[in-house]
Amino acid sequence: MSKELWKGNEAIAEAAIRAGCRYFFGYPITPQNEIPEYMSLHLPEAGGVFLQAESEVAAINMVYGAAGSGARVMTSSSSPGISLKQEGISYLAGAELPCVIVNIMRGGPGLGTIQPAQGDYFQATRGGGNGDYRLIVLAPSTIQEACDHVRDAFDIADRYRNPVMILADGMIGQMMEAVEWQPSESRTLPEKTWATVGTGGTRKPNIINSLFIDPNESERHNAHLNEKYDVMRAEEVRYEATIPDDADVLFVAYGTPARLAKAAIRLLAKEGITGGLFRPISLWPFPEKPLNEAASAASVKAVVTVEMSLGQLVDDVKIAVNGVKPVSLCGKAGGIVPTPREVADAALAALGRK
Amino acid sequence: MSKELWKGNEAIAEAAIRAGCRYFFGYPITPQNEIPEYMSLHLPEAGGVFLQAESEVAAINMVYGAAGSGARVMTSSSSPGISLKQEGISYLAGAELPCVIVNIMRGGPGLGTIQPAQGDYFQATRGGGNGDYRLIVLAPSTIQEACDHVRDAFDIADRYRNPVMILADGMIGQMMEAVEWQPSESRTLPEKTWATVGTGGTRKPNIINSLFIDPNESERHNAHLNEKYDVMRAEEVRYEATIPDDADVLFVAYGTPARLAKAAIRLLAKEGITGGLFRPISLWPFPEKPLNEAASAASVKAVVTVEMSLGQLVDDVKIAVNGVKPVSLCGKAGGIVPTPREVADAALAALGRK
Amino acid sequence: MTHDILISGFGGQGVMAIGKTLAEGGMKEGYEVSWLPSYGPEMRGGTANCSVVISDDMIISPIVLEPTLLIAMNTPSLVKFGPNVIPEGKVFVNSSIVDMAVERTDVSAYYVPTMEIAQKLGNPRVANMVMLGAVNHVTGLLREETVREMLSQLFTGPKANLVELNLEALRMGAACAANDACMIWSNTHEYHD
Amino acid sequence: MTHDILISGFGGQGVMAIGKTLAEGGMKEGYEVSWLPSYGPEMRGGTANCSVVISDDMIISPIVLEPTLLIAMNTPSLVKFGPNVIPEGKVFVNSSIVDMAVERTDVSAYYVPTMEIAQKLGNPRVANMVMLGAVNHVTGLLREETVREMLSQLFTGPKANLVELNLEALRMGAACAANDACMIWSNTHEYHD
Amino acid sequence: MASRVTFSQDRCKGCGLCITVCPKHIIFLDKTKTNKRGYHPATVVEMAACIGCANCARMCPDSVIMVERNIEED
Amino acid sequence: MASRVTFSQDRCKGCGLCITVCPKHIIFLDKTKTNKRGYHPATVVEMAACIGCANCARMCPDSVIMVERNIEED
Amino acid sequence: MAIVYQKSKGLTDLEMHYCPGCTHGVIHKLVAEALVDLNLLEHTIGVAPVGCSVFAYNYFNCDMHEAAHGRAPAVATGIKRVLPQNTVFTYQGDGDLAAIGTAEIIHAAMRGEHFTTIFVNNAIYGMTGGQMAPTTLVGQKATTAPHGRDRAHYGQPLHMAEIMATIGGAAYSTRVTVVDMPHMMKARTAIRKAFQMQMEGKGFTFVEVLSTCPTNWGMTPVEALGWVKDTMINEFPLGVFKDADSKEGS
Amino acid sequence: MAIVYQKSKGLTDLEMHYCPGCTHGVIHKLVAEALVDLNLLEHTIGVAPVGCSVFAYNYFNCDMHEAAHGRAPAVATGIKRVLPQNTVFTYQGDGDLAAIGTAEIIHAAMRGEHFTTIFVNNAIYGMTGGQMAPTTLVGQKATTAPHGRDRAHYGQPLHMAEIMATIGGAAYSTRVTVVDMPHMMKARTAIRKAFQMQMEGKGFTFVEVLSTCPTNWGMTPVEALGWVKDTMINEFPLGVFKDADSKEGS
Ligand SMILES: Cc1ncc(C[n+]2csc(CCOP(=O)(O)OP(=O)(O)O)c2C)c(N)n1
Ligand SMILES: Cc1ncc(C[n+]2csc(CCOP(=O)(O)OP(=O)(O)O)c2C)c(N)n1
Ligand code: SF4
Ligand code: SF4
Ligand code: SF4
Ligand code: SF4
Ligand code: SF4
Ligand code: SF4
Ligand SMILES: [Mg+2]
Ligand SMILES: [Mg+2]
Repeated sequence: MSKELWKGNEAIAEAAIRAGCRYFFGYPITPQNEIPEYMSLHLPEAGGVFLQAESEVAAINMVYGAAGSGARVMTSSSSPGISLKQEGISYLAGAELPCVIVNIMRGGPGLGTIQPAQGDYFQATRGGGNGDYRLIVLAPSTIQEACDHVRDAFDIADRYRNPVMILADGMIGQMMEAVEWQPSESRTLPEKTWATVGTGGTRKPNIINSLFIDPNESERHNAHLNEKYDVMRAEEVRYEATIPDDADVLFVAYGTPARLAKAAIRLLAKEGITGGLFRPISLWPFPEKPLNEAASAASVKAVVTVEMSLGQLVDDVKIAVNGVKPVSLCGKAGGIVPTPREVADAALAALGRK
Repeated sequence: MSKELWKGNEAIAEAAIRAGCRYFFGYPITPQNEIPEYMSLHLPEAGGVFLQAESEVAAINMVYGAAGSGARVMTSSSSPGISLKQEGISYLAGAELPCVIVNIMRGGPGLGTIQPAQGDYFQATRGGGNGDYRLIVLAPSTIQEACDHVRDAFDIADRYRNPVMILADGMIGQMMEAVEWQPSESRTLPEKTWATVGTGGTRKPNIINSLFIDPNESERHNAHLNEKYDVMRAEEVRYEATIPDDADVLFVAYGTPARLAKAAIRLLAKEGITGGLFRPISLWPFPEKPLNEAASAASVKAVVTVEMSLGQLVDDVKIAVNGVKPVSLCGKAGGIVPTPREVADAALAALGRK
Repeated sequence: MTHDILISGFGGQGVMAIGKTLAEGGMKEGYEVSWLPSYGPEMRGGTANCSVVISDDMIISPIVLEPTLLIAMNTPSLVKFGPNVIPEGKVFVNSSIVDMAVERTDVSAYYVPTMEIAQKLGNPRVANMVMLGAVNHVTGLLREETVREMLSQLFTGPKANLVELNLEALRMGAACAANDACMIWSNTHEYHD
Repeated sequence: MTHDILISGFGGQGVMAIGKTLAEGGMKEGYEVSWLPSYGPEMRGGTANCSVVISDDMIISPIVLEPTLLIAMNTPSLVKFGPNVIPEGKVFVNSSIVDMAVERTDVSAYYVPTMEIAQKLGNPRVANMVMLGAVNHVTGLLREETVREMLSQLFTGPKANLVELNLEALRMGAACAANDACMIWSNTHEYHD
Repeated sequence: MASRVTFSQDRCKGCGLCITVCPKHIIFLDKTKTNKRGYHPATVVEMAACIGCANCARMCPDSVIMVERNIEED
Repeated sequence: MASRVTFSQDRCKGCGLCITVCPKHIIFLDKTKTNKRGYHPATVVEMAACIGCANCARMCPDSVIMVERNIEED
Repeated sequence: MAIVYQKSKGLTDLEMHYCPGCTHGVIHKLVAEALVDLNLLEHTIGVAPVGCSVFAYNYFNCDMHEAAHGRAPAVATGIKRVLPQNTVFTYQGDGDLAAIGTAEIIHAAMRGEHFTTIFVNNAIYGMTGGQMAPTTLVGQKATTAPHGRDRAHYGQPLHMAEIMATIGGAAYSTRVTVVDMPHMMKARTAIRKAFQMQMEGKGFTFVEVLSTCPTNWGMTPVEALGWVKDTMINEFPLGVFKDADSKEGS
Repeated sequence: MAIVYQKSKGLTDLEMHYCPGCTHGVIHKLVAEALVDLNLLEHTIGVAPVGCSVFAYNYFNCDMHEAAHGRAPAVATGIKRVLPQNTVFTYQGDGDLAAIGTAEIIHAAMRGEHFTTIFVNNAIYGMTGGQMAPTTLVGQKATTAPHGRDRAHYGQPLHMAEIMATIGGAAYSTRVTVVDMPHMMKARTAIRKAFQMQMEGKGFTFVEVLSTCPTNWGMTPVEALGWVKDTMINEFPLGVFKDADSKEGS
């Protein structure tokens, strides 16, 4: 495999096509426009359909229709647009439809700014829509990883009949890096016998639905979903841990801030402090146990969460660390990327050295 | 003050009118329809304006317009409708506009069921919309309290220039209970010099806005919001704690489940077990410290979260308890209300007695 | 003392109104009260029901799953909720249209031909008041004065004459319940499948 | 070795393309590379810039805040980013339109009259290639072979003749940078306020 | 008998729409009956007069009615 | 001089829209100048010919142009 | 004896939950019968709305989606783009289609999506208890317009069939009703024509059906039929507003 | 010497961020001048959209709201219902108004909201980089329609001024342009009339203005004016489609 230079957004789109995605419904919004633009050119070449919807609301509901009819389908947007998709996402999860949703996050709240941010962590991991549902959320921190996540996302979605979200900050969408295209492992996936493609007169009608008016049925449905989520919790946890045995401080970060934490670790090394990095890759299911174990290591004196938001990831870190070590926050918002120095200083402060 | 029998939804509407709310924009959805219906009849009598919008999206944006022009304004909906309002709520928070939003929750995900549930806890407390913003979230567990919360909500909203959400399950909306109307304490509130009512040629234009395209400005704006949220964290925490000195188990619950926890405490008393109840009233800011202290009491062996959702409130409980005691969950979803027996059994299980 | 009351019937039989009158009356008598309707599309022509709790103590849950007192205004209601009544509980049956007896022996059953009695009073719409009278006789929750007060607030002006009619219905219901005969089921009404 | 390169100018000056060529070339030479554009409405007629990092180690952040090497294609770029260049850093100035000198003495400045040179080659659109040649001469990042390969992929068919033209521009830029004269600013171009 | 109209009376909601479209005015609600759902079901009082036009059946929102006709007489 | 046209040249974006509406064809982009924002600004080459119609000013999207006219001559 | 009319195979055997005399049931039958008669049922995917007809997915005997409120046209777009050979329809109420779903229906029409929309206009929100719809008549009472729709406050009803007719991608737009036999036969023809044109690839087809809501209008089912004929038709004239086949309106 | 024309007091002194020759700037001026000349500016609240004109709140010299994408008509409704005596307007692009905001504009018109909408139709999404709009012409290229808008795939452009004219609460609907002096003078008159009718309580007023986007059309500003005149006007005919004053369209 040779290396190619790809812009994040275009790489994501190309990865989707390579993963067999044949339908894309989207609406323009910065900083993710290259995804629909790439799709509009290349999806028809692959025999697929690109459609620009009249809104994000329409786009996610087109995804609902296409997914229900058995298609591999994707949509992408950025923060305010993802907010508008919340009802639709809740419906997709409720009706157990597989699809891939990409959020290239920008600063908020409201119209905010178009610069990169991570303010939608809560929305992604805890469901900005109504009810008890979960998305599998994958957070790449390089473009190579973004491609790999997209490739896997379609299979995971099909396996669980559940939407999968790729959550990346605008930096990942806008930058270019080298990519090596990895072939998909061919997972054997369940047949979509539930899809609506016409009964053909040979079976009972299939119904795509999230309504269970009888609360007992509704409770059963929720219990069923929850069992599925438990399987995901057991099988889909992903993370990267680079933690020396003598780490004084443990950084926790995903996406771009994880890269900056690595730079901060180098700065700290010069100052005689050893840092480690725990990088959750699946934000949901969150790698709760591995993080707890990492934080429990005797040498670790403090856990510092680095995020381009003002205290979102840190909630999951606190839940995982469960009081075994103090947890503090190095947060930025509004499109500003923290500098390695700021990150290092946050660690010094957490260690009481500043 | 004499007692009157009021249906929750109507009481909420009446309380809003008494609190000086003069504009209401809404859209029908069960189980909150009596709020707009009551408003349509009585708001014009009070010299106000009721308008049924074409959708929840339009309604929340009408609220944005009215609030920006200085009005006391409210909207209400139920779970899927609240999902659709997420972008608008993020804009309101971003532009710092005061308003009151009522969510009479039903079961989810998706269309779900119209029976009562609490599956929107995450959405309310952590922002289903994009970016780093917070709503003050008040959770009544009686109709009297619902009225009191609505009365206070408008003042709180004005004081902080921030949306306030009343989060109640469908049971609170649909049931009738006795209400005594309490007069408002007249808080002195800041003048709305920022409101757009026309410059009158005497001042510079006022601008209602959530866009800060320059990331430095955006960062400053977010820092400003965060400082405001810190004041709220310091001043707006509300909870009720009924915890005997010898409590073996501590229940944490809000809304209807808090009532059921009280019943469970009685059942447990018969079985020789002492239970206490910690009821967060402000779900955000969450009463983190008081709960930590309550859980730290020597007699308490286990903390049991009771919620009509499958593990949402429990996140905040875990963060607050911070590992000092084991935290477990008694959750129901989909419109089913847990029985006192189920709640009591969850406590027995947590205490290792079952 | 806590009454967990469930009232159930077809839409249009005044099920919600019986509940509200009980709850409001209870409140006026100084009790803690709650009222909770069933709601949803099943209302369309189907069965409607409401829960009323009247207690001298704080009310914990307004949902009545195991009633101490069931008012069954039609057959499906008795079939559906009869089994949930607590042992020693009371079941009031609208015997004008319910075509079956209460089979449980651990509860007390009262058969009230509400429609026939209302017919006698010349106004079929007071059937639910007849039922309320019967229930009130057995539970002793509301004083006639309290009911009169509520009715007077409800019926004013040209409708004021309805106050006495309703009170009469209440009394007739009470009288019916006072008569032991009402505890025996007899299939007097017309019902066809 | 890590080059943190910032390239800035008016929209339309080929700023993004210089960056992409550097990054892609760096990749082909076996380095780790990243490219990051500025984006947003400030692009409308305003200043555009991009960050390129080329390193023999893992790239941590693609954002270049403190460049080791700045390419200023217009005056506002030099004003805005000049002060951020690290001490000992290098500043390449498009002296065809930049009307000021680099005042800092702790950095090396190179003045490249890209437009005049491009004009000589008969095609003003290769001005950015001239700049790239100068930069490449100083950094030694890309081999001519690598650039030729990239150009051959870009220009095919009827446009194939552009490969040699661009290579010539690259060489002229390199030649310019090889001449010490390029390190002295002289106000030769026309600029009016 | 030329035609036969059959009602699934348990499914009838007593709405009376069928009555409005019967050209022979032979459909009535049977007030002497209450079906399981509490409605007085529709019925034909004089089957012999029925012309088998199926208006009633087409109009019935709940597909309560089946109409048959003697083909020979067609 | 009957009329005067003044350009805030720093604000001019060199779009040339003013040129299209001048009945006297006296507006040009000054290619010898580049303003702070990098544009060749518009200018009037023969002010005497100007009739003060203000077409140019009305058309300019950036309100670059002010037009004055000698009232006496009106 | 031969069967002249019986329950359509296009419907499942489930009893419908509609109120007595609600013409939703009648419209269901016409749709189901058209699909059976045109031999399309086995290849059809229907989309149910949020509204009283939310359970339509239980009644139509074909594959079905239940869409979010107002979004049926977007859902149908997703389906039809994946399955261009199949028959796709949406069944939507006036709150669903003419209020919250306005953008979705207009843009489906604009794109000329190859599906059919059955628009059940009963001038009210049935499901949620009689709130005002965009099609509520001026003066008509609703639970959120207790004194009747006030023109000064709420303007006049939206005429969807007419709006559809102005949009390029719409091949067929008509308004019919089912309140008596002659009207029902026209409605039947219109629905068939819509499906036929869909399968012929003509574009988007739209059939507005004036329907009753006895429950929320506060009328008996028979009175409700009368109100459609006497009052509602005056506001919403019946007819064909666009027909790509005949290239002229009515 | 007397000043014949200078920058309007209705605009702030800020330099606009629009691309060279973009007629957004011209339309801003006409709106600002109308508000000043009609003596309304001090009592006006404007609503800016999301689109290239998102920063309009910095340019108009009156109170302003910045609305979410497409929701300006809802925001304006909220404002006007609170301040019925004030002047309220929205300024919206074609993506904003004719795509994501379709429902909001149609319902504001239906209700006859007493505000004025200035609809800037440039047949493209300017702000986000030239994606297809609902008003993009068939065959016109866009970054999401790289081979040009395909009728079979996307249908034909939406004609908003015509749709508005079919809606009861709309008092005035017209389409104008600003690409040369005669057209601009008509546009000027139309905008004034719209504001006047608003203040007279006539209902909702709507002015569609054909505008240029040289940047995303890939033309010089002057070529862009020509394209409007030669091509765009053919698809979007100019004229008055509804006028409650004269009770007739054009
Ligand atoms: C997002 C959302 N908003 C509101 C509702 C509540 N809701 C259910 S049905 C309905 C209106 C239905 O009216 P209509 O479309 O006219 O159908 P009908 O019941 O009259 O047939 C509404 C508002 C919902 N389920 N989801
Ligand atoms: C909810 C949401 N979706 C999408 C966007 C991204 N966005 C910004 S402007 C715009 C389109 C603007 O086009 P138009 O309305 O035609 O205005 P123009 O720029 O052409 O003047 C879009 C899609 C957004 N900010 N918010
Ligand atoms: S088939 Fe015709 S004639 Fe016979 S009962 Fe029905 S409507 Fe009447
Ligand atoms: S139309 Fe059908 S449901 Fe109505 S009365 Fe006749 S048979 Fe019964
Ligand atoms: S005022 Fe008229 S004549 Fe004078 S320069 Fe301007 S357009 Fe030309
Ligand atoms: S129209 Fe204005 S901006 Fe354009 S060239 Fe003329 S003066 Fe300059
Ligand atoms: S509420 Fe109205 S529309 Fe709904 S089923 Fe009943 S009659 Fe029909
Ligand atoms: S992108 Fe187009 S619409 Fe936007 S400012 Fe530039 S020319 Fe105008
Ligand atoms: Mg309806
Ligand atoms: Mg546009």
